[in-house]
Amino acid sequence: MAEMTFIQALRAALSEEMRRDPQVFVMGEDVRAGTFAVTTGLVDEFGPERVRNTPISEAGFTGLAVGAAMIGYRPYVELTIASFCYVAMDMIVNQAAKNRFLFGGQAKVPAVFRFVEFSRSYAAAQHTDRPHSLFMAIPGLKIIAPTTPRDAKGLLKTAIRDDDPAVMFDDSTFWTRRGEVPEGDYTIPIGRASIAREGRDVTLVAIFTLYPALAAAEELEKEGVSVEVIDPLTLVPLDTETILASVAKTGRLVVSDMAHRTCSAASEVAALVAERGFRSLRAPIRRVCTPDVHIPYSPPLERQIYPDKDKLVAAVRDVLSA
Amino acid sequence: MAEMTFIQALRAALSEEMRRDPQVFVMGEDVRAGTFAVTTGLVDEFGPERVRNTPISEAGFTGLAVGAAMIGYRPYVELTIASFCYVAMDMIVNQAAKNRFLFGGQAKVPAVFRFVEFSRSYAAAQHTDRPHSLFMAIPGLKIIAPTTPRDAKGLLKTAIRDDDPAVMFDDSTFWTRRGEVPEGDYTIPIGRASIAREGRDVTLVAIFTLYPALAAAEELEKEGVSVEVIDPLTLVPLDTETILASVAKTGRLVVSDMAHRTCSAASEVAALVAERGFRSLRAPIRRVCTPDVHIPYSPPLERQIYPDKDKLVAAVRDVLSA
Amino acid sequence: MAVEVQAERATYVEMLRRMLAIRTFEQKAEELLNRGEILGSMHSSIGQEAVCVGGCMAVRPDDYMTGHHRSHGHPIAKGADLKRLMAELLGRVTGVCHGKGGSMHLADFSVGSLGEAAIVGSSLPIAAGAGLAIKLSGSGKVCLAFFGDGASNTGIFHEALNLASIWKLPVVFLCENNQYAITTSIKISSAVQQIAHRASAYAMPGQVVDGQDVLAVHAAVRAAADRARAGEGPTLVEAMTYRYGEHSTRLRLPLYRSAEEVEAWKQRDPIVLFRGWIVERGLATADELAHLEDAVKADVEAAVEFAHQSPYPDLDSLWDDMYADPSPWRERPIG
Amino acid sequence: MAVEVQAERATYVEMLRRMLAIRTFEQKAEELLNRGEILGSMHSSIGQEAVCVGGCMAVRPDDYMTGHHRSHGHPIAKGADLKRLMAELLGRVTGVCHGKGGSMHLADFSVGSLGEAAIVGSSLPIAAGAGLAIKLSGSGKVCLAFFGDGASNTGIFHEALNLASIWKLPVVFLCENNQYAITTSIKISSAVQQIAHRASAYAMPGQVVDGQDVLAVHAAVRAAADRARAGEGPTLVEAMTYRYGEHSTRLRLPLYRSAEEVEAWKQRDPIVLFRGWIVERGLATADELAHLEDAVKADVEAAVEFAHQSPYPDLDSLWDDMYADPSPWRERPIG
Ligand SMILES: Cc1ncc(C[n+]2csc(CCOP(=O)(O)OP(=O)(O)O)c2C)c(N)n1
Ligand SMILES: Cc1ncc(C[n+]2csc(CCOP(=O)(O)OP(=O)(O)O)c2C)c(N)n1
Ligand SMILES: [Mg+2]
Ligand SMILES: [Mg+2]
Repeated sequence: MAEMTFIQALRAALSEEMRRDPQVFVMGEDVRAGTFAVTTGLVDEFGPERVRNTPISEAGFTGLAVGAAMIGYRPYVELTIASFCYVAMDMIVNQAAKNRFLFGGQAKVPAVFRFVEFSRSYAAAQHTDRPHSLFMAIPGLKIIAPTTPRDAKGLLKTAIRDDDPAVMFDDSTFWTRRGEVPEGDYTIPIGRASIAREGRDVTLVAIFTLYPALAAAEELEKEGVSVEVIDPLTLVPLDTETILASVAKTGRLVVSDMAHRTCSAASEVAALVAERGFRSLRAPIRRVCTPDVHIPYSPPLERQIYPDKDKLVAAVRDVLSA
Repeated sequence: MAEMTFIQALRAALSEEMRRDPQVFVMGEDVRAGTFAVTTGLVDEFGPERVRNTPISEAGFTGLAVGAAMIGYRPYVELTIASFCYVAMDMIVNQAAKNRFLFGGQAKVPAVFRFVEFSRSYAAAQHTDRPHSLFMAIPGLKIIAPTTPRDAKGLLKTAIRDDDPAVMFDDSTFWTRRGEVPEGDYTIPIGRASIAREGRDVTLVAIFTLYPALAAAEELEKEGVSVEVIDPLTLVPLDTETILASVAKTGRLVVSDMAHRTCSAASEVAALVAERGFRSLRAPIRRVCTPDVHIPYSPPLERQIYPDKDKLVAAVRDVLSA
Repeated sequence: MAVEVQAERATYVEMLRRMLAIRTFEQKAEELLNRGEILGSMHSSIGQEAVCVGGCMAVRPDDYMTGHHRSHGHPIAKGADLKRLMAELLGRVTGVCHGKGGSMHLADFSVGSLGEAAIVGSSLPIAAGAGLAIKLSGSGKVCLAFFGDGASNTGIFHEALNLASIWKLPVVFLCENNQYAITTSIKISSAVQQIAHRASAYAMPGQVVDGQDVLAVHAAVRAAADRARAGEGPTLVEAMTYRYGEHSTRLRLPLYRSAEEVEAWKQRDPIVLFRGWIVERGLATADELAHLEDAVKADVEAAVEFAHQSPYPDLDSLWDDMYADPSPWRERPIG
Repeated sequence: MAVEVQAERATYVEMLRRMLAIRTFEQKAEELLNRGEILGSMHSSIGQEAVCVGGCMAVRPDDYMTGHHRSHGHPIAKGADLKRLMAELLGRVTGVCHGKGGSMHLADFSVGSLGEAAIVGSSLPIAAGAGLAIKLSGSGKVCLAFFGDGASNTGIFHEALNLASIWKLPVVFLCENNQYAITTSIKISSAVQQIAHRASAYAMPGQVVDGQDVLAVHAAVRAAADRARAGEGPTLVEAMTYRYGEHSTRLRLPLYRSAEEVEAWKQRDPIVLFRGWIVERGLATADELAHLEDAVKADVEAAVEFAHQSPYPDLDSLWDDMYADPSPWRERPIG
């Protein structure tokens, strides 16, 4: 086991995969300097042909990645801030996600697209989108959502090797988190959730909110409340079995998501449980999300609007007293 | 009351509003010829300055609409097929939806963007997206979803007069539907659902699925099952009160949506009810949606995958026997 | 010249054959549509056959090609099997895309046809991406990218051409300028009246050719492909052409082109012109050409026959091409 | 010329004052950021003041202007109140956007500043849309659109310039070519090395000017604005300039510009150049200019003071600017 940060783990995954497979290459704005941290230094080892600085043309180079992937390459595309996803969205939705299907299996699109979701970065509404649920609604994509260094490395490696297009989201507050990462080559399967903490009384599904969820569970433990924290890790395909099994055990669900509430990943989890876990439910489901308001610039304001430990604790108490 | 088709109703709304308010103008590809039906003939009355054929530049002219709206105009933007939304998405999400907020209320963006959702058009996956839930996840927009000629006319008129940006979705199968439309100027408020049919046993919330829902209700009536059909009409803001009141009465919810199931509007309604209507629920919620698969070209295949009367009948029986 | 011409006789006849195949295929498809056998929308290449064939035959069978919404002609010109194309139009499981893509998404990777994109402009970066893959692999291939005049107003056109240029990708951008995007004339949609004029904004050569002259298109694309293979980067070739029919076969739009304009273009029909050229030079007799036409007709009939005999795909096949392993989805209910 | 110059003395001094205001404001903002009082990212206009001021003062106070991510200088140049700009940077409710927009979204509609967009390129169609509104209303105004060299590689640049050209919209597209997009040199990102060269792809005039010479920028933009007002459509003006600092104040990136290059540009500092020009021509004494500088410093200090005394917005104010009637949202829980 080695200790490293979330970003170091992603960089390790990427450089190991580039070493392993010459078809893997990297594209994006300023990837050589690595303004989005993961790609820093790669150009020294792999050269400028495989680490390509692009113009500000997100749609263009995302499309190039799809084209190159369709004939055998495995591009890792650094799209930086998730708020820029919209300019590249057509290429991800109408090309990357659909081409295998449209062409009756003649093409595969093994590309990875990375988006960072900014929170507590004080960059205002045009830099703070959390659009993972928008991509969940698009069939044909796989969506990974790692939260710890270990999962980041293992999931990125899997996504790069996977023959389907994958979109990775990470929250900017994860970057400096440190954690144990297994030595050597390891991968983590796409589609399996992690039970980050076992519990008996309430299931807390934490979408990009693992850390406040664990803190909340710890605080509630002191009151004798046992919270099971589930980190989905992959949003598509979602590990419905793990979630349903947990709710079958606890009978209660709180689901939190850093995204706005409406049509969020949290809504999807809630709908899933209302449909397939209803008979186990002993209390209303509670969503704890960012409200349906744009993210304001003013730091003291921004800090108040995300799901945090206190809001999660309150929600758990709520479903216990309901 | 006059009888007209859905498209005629939209055209009447648009031309009445253009007559009423000189700030209203129309932009889009081939709007003079009116390939998307609503704008046909408008150029004869209002001239080419107010009925503007654009190049194939959806992002560009959507952005122009936002700019013009910010200084006093009320553009109606014909974006034609909803699958093209992604190329214009940045302008709707990052500009139209956010500018009022970002600029602290200095700007308003009273524009209307129309998207048609193609179904049973046999146009394959790149022309058959149903992205209304993606836009629901974006704060700052209003989203109207009319299904009948009467509602189409009234809601479009309201949306044009409204000071917020609105996105309208309509399903291509609605276009030739005829219905009564009140004479003269009338509007329908944004944010109020319609109870399309009253019932006691099951609430059926029908998102773009009003017609199969009514047919299902009729069929079930014969078996003595009384279904309440709710047509949301506005997806944002959603009329949560009407939905919750109905579930409080019936204790059962089926929610159907023409879109793919994951992170759909149906998921949102299900989550809402699991959260705030849980105590009335006597059975699991059932979603009836298009599965998470791309829309195939082959007509016999495409026809099988949408929610239809039979699937809705089966789902209602399901929740009744659960 | 005469010697060369004789030596390439077979090529010329093949060019004509493919042009005839496109026209006959399109006529048959229109017939099927009008009979209600084809239900979706469909965009015919009739009138534009010289661009399809001049372009595709100027590159090698294993080079790549991308199309767009009006692209029955492109895979045919690239050498695809008519049977599987027709089966696709008819939504059959034997279709080149197993009935999943239809008219706007014909693709036949076996002949380098990387597929069509129905979002206008969106195949341009795909073509550039193929160019990037070629460059990274050193395979020496090129990619030919068809697009329309209307597509040149999309942002993605700008991004794709700039990227192809700065990275010197082996791509030939071949604009089929038929002067209209649906009903909208290039006169009111584009600031410049020749798309090739935009090439200088990407520091690449731009050239206008007569799109009704298959040899002119062929020569320009061949030169551009040679340049691309030599590592000198992309070229923008603009072929002036015309579609005879409606934008889409099913549409009935108010008139936006004058009868004279349509007629004038029909006077320069690419097939008539090229057939004349062949006969004039003695490359084939009228008799041989009559045979050729019959053979093409028989091929198209056989394609329809093949399609008609093929089953539709069944519901379960929906998931086959969704993911490398679609099982998590397959297990879920359809409703 | 001398007479004219004397007559416009006040204008020249005002130009200098605004350039000084930008620099002093930016220096203070950087100081606040380094002290931890400003927490987001921030992009300084230091080195580029002549473009901001030459551009904005070439149009009228009630003309429109759009900015981008590097746009503290633009509203200042357009005449916005420093107090409310500084309060915005510090996230205060008295900020020009009530603390909701911050550094990348300064907007002051009272001086025609229609706001900045942080998505590169996205303010270009907004500017064209303002141009369309002007044209429809016949108000005779123009809109000035600032953008960077990097923005010229976005698809939206292409679409916006084409639309502005075909509709002859009264827009001046003013490129601040500082030759880098973050670390990426225009040499590797753009197929053409002068952005103005792209104007011909939109059939509009393109002109390169010395962006360190405020009068050169002013003259070019004035001519373009006159042309726009006369109904002749948009112009692309490219001002060659340089940012002295990092892309964003907080960033610490590996070196991508040589020390010599940075130094050479600093040798042609726009403020030093223009101050010298003013003194040379006797338009102001050194004393007067020292006074001017003191006054600007005092203004900036007063702006900071104002901001510091202002409260942060409270949670409920979040909903105020979401919708015309935000009540359905306000009633929902925050959690
Ligand atoms: C992004 C996008 N916008 C609009 C359309 C609808 N559409 C299909 S074809 C077409 C016209 C295309 O014109 P052009 O590129 O000149 O090709 P042509 O049809 O003339 O061959 C349009 C507007 C589309 N498919 N994609
Ligand atoms: C669409 C988009 N992509 C990427 C970014 C990140 N970004 C912010 S500024 C910038 C560089 C812009 O360069 P340029 O237009 O030359 O302006 P400059 O910073 O040099 O003033 C980039 C890539 C963004 N804001 N928007
Ligand atoms: Mg055309
Ligand atoms: Mg720059």
